[in-house]
Amino acid sequence: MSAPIAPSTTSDANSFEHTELAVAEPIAASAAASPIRTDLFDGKMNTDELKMVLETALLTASEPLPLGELKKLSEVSLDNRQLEVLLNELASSWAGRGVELCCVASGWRFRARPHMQVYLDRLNPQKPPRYSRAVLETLAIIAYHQPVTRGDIEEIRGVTVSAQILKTLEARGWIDIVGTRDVPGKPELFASTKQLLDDLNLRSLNELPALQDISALLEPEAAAS
Amino acid sequence: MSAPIAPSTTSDANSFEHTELAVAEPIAASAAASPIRTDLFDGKMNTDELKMVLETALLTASEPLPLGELKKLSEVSLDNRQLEVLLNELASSWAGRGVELCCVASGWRFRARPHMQVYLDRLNPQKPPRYSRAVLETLAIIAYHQPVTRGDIEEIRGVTVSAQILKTLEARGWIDIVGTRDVPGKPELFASTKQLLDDLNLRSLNELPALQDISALLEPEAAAS
Amino acid sequence: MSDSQLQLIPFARIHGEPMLALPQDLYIPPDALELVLDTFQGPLDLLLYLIRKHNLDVLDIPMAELTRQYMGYIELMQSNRMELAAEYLLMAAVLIEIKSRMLLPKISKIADDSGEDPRAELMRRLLEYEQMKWAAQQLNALPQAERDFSIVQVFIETTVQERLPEVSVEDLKQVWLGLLTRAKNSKHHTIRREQLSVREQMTHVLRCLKNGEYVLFESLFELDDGLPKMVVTFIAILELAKEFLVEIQQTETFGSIYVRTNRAINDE
Repeated sequence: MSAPIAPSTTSDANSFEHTELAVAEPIAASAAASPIRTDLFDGKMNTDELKMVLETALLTASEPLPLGELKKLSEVSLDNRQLEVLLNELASSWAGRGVELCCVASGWRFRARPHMQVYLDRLNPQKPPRYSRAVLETLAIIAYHQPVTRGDIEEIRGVTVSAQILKTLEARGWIDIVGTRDVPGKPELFASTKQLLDDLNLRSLNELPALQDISALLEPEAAAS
Repeated sequence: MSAPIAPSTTSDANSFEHTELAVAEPIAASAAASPIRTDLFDGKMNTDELKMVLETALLTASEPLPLGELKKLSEVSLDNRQLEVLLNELASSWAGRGVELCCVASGWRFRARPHMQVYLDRLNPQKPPRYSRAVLETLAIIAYHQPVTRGDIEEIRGVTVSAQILKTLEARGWIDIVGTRDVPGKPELFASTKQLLDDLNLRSLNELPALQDISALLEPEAAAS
Repeated sequence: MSDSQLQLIPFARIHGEPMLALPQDLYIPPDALELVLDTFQGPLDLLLYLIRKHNLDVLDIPMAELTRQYMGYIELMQSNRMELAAEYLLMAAVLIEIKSRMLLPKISKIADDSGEDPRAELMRRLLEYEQMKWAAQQLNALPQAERDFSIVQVFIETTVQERLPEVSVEDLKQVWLGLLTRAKNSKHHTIRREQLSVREQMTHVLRCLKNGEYVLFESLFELDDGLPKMVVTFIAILELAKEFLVEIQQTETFGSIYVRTNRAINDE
């Protein structure tokens, strides 16, 4: 009932697969016997077992999992640093495979490496639509100048911005309304979302391509403002 | 273009990880150099590379992939048997992990092993469904007042008891028919089962909160209401 | 083919021929004008195109030349009765205003705007727009989920472990309490306090009799159960008989006592 799982004693790296097998077996066996097994390891779930659970959770998750969520998988309480060590080890164990574990804005997730896409496209020939220049420029202005109103975007682009453009970006989950500016008309303020960063496999806005520096070209006053 | 898929020559199971790493490296390197790589292997994609592509496709697919689809991933034409050999090898390489590759009616797919569910549930603590008050009251009457007929239950609850409620509890294995009462219509007598006691973690019905205790609780409350 | 043509994406296709660059003399075949205009995101984009195409310095725009070229476009659009976006006309006014201000002698400058170049605002807008235009291209070049890479999501077979509603002892107690309260309030009937073990044993006895056969009275008792349990069993059998749930038979004095369910009798 409470047979503790002994920590793995084999240190030979080559025997990894075997170690894992030997450890995993009792889990499967006792799982069949009792549907309630949170107390199975009696707080003794070892590192390899925890990594297997983390891996499974990350492989099956539909969204990136933040550290706070991943911590729930461990029976012992882990701090962020300890958890990140494990996640980095897990990521390394996938080196050279078609899939990799990445850290993005909303958390950790597995993705296929981009160079695999050419094969995957053979199975799924239809691609998501490519966005028009108007949509992309609007997105860039929101991403780099956020929070901005529709008026701000129109000011920079020099043309009116159709509601359709903003709707397209909202529907994709890349922008959302974060408030209103306190001026007459109370225009809505748009900002980019974590989803945008996730979809670009980025952790933060800092990782967006750096802008060309125009302030140096302009007057010092303009640069300062 | 027609290089036959040679069966893996390494027979040492322990060297699996190493083989894979060594093979996978050039792919990643050349991928970075060129975005279009369908012709990269010039029809010489080897078994391990093909397995990596299969693995990636199966990990990212939202539906099971039939053999016909999976064949599209290979640069050399494979028959079903050859492909299944590769898929079985791939499945074996996932032995002892939280996710497994299996063949279902519509094709091959990865899935989380059922025993991982208990961990994954920690991430999505969905509230377990609850029975309606009608079901719970019926169960309570049967548990405390057995053996009872449907008429008895209706008399106590003051409303009719639908057949569905009794069926729900019978299907759950918590009540069953233990006889009939010798009155016109010969109504069936319901009683609780051992299964109910097991599921409530009780050894006998005596361990249900005693009626006396309840009436003690009840008096002040009833007086108050 | 000139060098510049190689770098440009075709603006439009006219009768199937790719149009890689706008003609030097600004002449645009009438049926292509609309397409050409579609490729510009607005007046700023058109101005940037003219500036870059003619290798003009954004920081020292020859206003006369730029205005002349820009107006050429506007006239073309109007002569083709195209619906001209208001922004293009507004920009024309801005350009003419800047040009006229630059023509004014410097001494006649009225308000002290610290000698600011009348083109400064236009320059700033052009550079800022160009920066965003470039950023948009960079963003679009980043690998994008679903377009350039796939997300892993392994199936979870949730149906394997269907979650059934759970009931706790506490639930049952609360519900029973509720029922008792209701019964007390309505006073239509009373729920008797009973030894639960008797009820439990009644069920047990009924189960023993389930197949309808006569069962020996003694066999309903288990000696191992101890005296209290045997007494409870005895009371349970009497209670069952009282409720006409079982029939107890003894065919001769001191003979064996048999018990069977009334259901068996009724089935006969």
